[in-house]
Amino acid sequence: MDIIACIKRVPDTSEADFIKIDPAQRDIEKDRLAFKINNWDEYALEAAVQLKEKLGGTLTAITVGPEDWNEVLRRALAMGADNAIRIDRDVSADDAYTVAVILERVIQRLSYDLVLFGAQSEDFGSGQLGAMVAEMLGIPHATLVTVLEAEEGKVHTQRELEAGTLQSYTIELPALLTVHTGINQPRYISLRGIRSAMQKELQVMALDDPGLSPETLVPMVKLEKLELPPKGKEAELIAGAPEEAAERLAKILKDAGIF
Amino acid sequence: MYELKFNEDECLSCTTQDCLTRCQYMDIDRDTAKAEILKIAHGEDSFVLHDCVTCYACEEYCPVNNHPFYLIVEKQEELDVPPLPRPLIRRGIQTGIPFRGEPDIEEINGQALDMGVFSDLMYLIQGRLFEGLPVISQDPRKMFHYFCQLMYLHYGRTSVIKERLPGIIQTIAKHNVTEVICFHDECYGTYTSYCPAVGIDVPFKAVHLFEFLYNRLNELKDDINPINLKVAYQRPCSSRLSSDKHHFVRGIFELIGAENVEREYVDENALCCGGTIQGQRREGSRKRAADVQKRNIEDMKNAGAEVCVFNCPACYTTLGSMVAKNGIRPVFMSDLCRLAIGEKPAGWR
Amino acid sequence: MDSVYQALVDIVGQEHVSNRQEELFIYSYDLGTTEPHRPDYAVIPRTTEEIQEIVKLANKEKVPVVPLGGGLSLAGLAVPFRGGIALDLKRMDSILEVNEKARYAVVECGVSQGQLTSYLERNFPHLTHSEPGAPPTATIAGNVAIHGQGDLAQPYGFNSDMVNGLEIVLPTGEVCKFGSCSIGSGWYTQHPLPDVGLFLGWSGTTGIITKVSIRLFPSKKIRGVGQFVVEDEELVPEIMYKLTHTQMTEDVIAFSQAIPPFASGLQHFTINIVADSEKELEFKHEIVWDDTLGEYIRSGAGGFLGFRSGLQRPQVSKTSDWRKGGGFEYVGAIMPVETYPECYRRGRDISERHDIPYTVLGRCIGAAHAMMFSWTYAFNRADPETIRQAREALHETDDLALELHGTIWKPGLYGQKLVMERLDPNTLNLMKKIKQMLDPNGIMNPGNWEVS
Amino acid sequence: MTLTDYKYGDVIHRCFRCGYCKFPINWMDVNNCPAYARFRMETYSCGGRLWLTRAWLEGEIEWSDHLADILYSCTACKNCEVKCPLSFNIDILNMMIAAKGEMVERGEVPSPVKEFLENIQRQGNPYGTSRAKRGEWMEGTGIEAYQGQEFLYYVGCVGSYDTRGQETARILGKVLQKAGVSFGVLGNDENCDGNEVKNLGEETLFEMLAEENVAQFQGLGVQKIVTLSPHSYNTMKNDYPGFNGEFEVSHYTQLLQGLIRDGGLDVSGGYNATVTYHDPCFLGRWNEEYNAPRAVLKSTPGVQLVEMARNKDGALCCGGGGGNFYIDLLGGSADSPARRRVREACETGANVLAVACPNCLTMLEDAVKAEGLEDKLAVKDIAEIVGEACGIK
Repeated sequence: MDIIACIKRVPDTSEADFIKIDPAQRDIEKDRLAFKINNWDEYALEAAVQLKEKLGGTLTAITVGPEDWNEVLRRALAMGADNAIRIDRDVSADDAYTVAVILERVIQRLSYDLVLFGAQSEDFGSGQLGAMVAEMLGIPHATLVTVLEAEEGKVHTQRELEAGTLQSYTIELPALLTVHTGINQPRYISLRGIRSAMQKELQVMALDDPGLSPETLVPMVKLEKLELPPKGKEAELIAGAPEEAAERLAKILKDAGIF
Repeated sequence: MYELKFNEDECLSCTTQDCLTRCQYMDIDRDTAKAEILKIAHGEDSFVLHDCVTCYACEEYCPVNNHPFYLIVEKQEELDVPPLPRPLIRRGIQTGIPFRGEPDIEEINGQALDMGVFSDLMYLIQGRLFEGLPVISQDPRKMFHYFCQLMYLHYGRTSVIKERLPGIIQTIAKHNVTEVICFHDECYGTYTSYCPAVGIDVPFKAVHLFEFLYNRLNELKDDINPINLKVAYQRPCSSRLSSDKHHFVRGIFELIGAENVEREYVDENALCCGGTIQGQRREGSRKRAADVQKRNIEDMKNAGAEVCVFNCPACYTTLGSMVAKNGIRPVFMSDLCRLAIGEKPAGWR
Repeated sequence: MDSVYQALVDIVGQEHVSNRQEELFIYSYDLGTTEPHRPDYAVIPRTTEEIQEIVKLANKEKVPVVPLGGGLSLAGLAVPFRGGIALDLKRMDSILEVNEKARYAVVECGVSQGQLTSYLERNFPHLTHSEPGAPPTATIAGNVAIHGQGDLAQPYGFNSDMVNGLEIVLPTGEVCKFGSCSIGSGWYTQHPLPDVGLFLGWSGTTGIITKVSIRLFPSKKIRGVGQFVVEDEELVPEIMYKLTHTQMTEDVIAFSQAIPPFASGLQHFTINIVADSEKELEFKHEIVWDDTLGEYIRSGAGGFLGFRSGLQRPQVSKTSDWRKGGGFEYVGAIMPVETYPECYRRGRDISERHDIPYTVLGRCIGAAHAMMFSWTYAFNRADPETIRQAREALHETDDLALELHGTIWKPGLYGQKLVMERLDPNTLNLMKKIKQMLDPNGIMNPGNWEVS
Repeated sequence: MTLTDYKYGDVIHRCFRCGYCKFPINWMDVNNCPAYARFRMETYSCGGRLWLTRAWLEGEIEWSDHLADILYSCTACKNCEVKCPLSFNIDILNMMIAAKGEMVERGEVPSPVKEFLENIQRQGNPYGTSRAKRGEWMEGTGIEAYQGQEFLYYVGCVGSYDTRGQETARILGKVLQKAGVSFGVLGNDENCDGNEVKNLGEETLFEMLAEENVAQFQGLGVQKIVTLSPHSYNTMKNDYPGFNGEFEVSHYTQLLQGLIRDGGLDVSGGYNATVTYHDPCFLGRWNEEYNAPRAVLKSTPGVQLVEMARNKDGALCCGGGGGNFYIDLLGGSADSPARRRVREACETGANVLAVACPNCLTMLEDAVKAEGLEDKLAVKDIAEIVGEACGIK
């Protein structure tokens, strides 16, 4: 089975107090941040690697981004991807549609049975990209997949809905799935693994390789402004002896109608 | 084969008969001494062969270096007067058999310290005194390839020494060592006294550990802080084979500021640790050994010794805990020296 | 869901049951040459009540129960031959009582030898118990259950002779007490009530010991070991006889081994002597070394190797490294002391035929009433051929022990079969009836002492 | 990897499982292996882990989450190595680390271990908190950045990020200031020391950290290092020389011992308490420094030092080694080593449990809360005790 996994690089924003909006109000300040692979994409990659280990075939990892995004591809190679492709473009101002157009162009030239995306991204979180690409490619898709098993020509999947409801589908290949966290336990990539992935070849495409030009890429939505939420009322630090503090907390919760 | 160089005429013309008259364990007058040593030389039985505690001291007492002790041991074997019971002799002889493979030979091309059969005492040769010194026989599994064999003098078995020693010397020589500093002075005595006495070639120069320590301490003189301890030295039997090096004991004590206590059983009058005596075949050996040990320790105590300094690991094993029980701290000479240069002795207890 | 597993979880809690491959793997192995068999569950109970519940469950579900303490028998006595529950008792580790004046200790079944030793040293330095040569992780209860012996065997006999009382969970789940404790009179004696001693020597097939009262003995201030050596093995029985006559020794052992070379072909004795003062010690030295053994020294047949104060527990586990292979097993047999020379010679033959450096040892029990003689065979865990050799040698040695009119101690399955073949038919029949009565479902450590 | 490729393939079978590895100072019980004390299944003993590792490499058992948890429950406390009577004991911990290393290379580690290592890769600390916050602990202390002072004060991850660790790091800084020690810190430029990374089997990452740290220290001209954590002390003293990093490394208790002895630090303010001292593994068993912390305590007026039954090389690990202060495979039970340890400390009658390691500090303080012993026992770092004795609040 030939699999394609599309992945992206995101800032590690686990500390909210570290996020600052840049002066142009289109992006956050990134110079003090560390970067990593998008959380959902890691699960997608792991799912792809597990399928490959079980069924054979190839795994190609693709990303659209500038040069420092190579690091997520190295990671994919270390995890077990055979090929890695980066389409060189600064995507900071792109919407999901724009990126979908690029990916569709690249993917349709490759041979594949299954395309995997993370269900959404940690930074912009639109959750649209996989579905758009599937539509453009004209193949069936399922989103928020939490169980994935494959056999000849088809995959069995489960989607997780609100309140833990599960939907099961069998989908004919080729198909595209967006993968939810919890589908697996992504493996650890050792530094040695990453270092040996540095030796592997990484294909970089210019936009015109698949016959695109910046002019043809017109976003459907345009970001107007990025801002931090207004500061809420100040938090109350409950002081005092444990008994008093507990009483106070109970009262707050009661008053708020929580119980 | 190898033959002991013993000259009967020297004994005939000897006026002191110090070899036997000065013996600490047998009461022998001069006439008897002469008669008995000649009997022994002629291959006749003598009570001396039976009563000898094999303390090596007569090698030192003999004014003309005629090897009375080596002679006694040779004759004990020849006349089948074993000083020890048979199983102890067999056990001893078997102890020296290497059984854990061949040693790795590392070429030294110079000076080296030879641990002999005391590879498990490597902790005693740490610190600045021994810094940079190559060491042979470091592996306890291989140490019997470096066993000088002289212990068999206590067993009445010079034949074993003569049989095995040339091979041992060869092994050491393979390291290409020019100067062998002997960790144990029994090795030193082997190469400088026994080998010449029986005509075994030694292709290297043996160096006494105390001479080495003395010289090193002189090099480190500026770092020495006087230890100001009252020490008694437990002189081992093997040191009787290198009495010319015995003065280094005092030399070292002076350098490190140790007070060598005035005592009866000192220098030529030193007492055996008793380790060999207690197992001897003769009636009352266990008590005899206990008595020697008691007198020795009482003497140290009376002299006010705070520390008992050891040269020989066997003495240490036999007497160490006994002196400790009597409030005297047992310590190896090298460790005492380390104390003086501000290092922590490894075996201090 | 596995209902037995769930029931076990309900009894002891999730963390104290496992049916995962890791625990099943570990509890399938003995440390000796016995082939492994996987249990279905590993369980680590904390209380007698939990054990009762487990046993009742096992009866209901017809699942075997295999109790183990330190798991150090080496004879495969805790290998779950028919699967079931491996019941690791080491969490039952309380020392319940030390009665100083009546000199006994009551301990739970998981208390280790070392734990009691250390406890006594810290709290009752003038009391001691008979420590077996096993690693100190071996348990008191496991040791008495197999009729073990320790370093007080010479004056006081088998450790199982030192039992003052027992608490047992029967194979059907009831708790029984034996000895004075059974009438609520304290744990000071096993006698004189009607003899229902059905639990020692049965290798856990008649019940699970949960508590044991063990006798303690005076511990003198000075305890040390002297060594004596002879060349002629024929002298060993008479020396043991003479030494026991002195009544001044605590442990008398003779041994011989191929490696290190000094010990080869010689018979070494280690003789423990204890005293409260130097005066007492010297008196005993005189009696033992000078008066009793002096004749051998003077004739040149025996040699005194000195005496050292302080008892060092033998580190038996080092035996496992003789072949750099992590394994050894021995046949221990209770033998007449007079058979020592032949035990030594024939044992040496067996070892040499199987290409294993020989190691034999005889520990005097009582006033030379018998000795525990052991033939030890080291093997390399990573080399199946050496395991096979050792197993063969062990089987031959089991045969030898019986041929020399000995009784195999804690026999494995092979030895049990040999013993049962020779056992008085009426006795064998009684054993069968007892087992059927106590353990109607045959759940207790099946495979062991199975009378056909 | 098969057994033949495994570095210890020719020795791992030599463990007999006699159980000496479980002993404390003598044979008083079999609970001095923290993982075994916690779980009491033979699988969790050192011998059990060695046998399982061999079985895994031989293909007798499969890798599983449980197997990974068992191996990673080893805290690298070195009790086994010190107690094992056999000649290969020097390698038994290495055997464990090499087995973890194999899991790391296969990517099959428990998820908290993955998190731990990825956080270090990304942020240079196990918590995943930003590198840019590493120096926050020192705000307002007046502690200088390192620029050629006599000592580099290396704080480490726990001292830099853990609230309780930060308090200790600050107090130690103030104590050093008070004693007039010339020292500086690296602040945000400090990186993980790698000690736990090594013990978790991530050898390459450890090498990278060691190389980077050595290069950084050398670039700054560092010659002497004093560490807050025994973990840092251990790796800098014993591992860094292998990366050409020869520094004079001391643990802060060693430095304080000298300062107090030579009169450089006035502790006459005293500290009135009955104190028992918990030996951290990486100061004690790993480096045999049992004396300095005790000497510091003894020279503090008012301190009455009492020993727990398990002390020095028989001390029970707090359960925080081998990354377990973060990955926490040993928590959650009254049998957790930290809780066993604080109960033992209480039995001595001490009202203060002194530690010399920020990992132990957090582990044991949490355990005191879990055991409900807050009224009886306070956990204090020796730096805090000395701090109080020399008048620092």
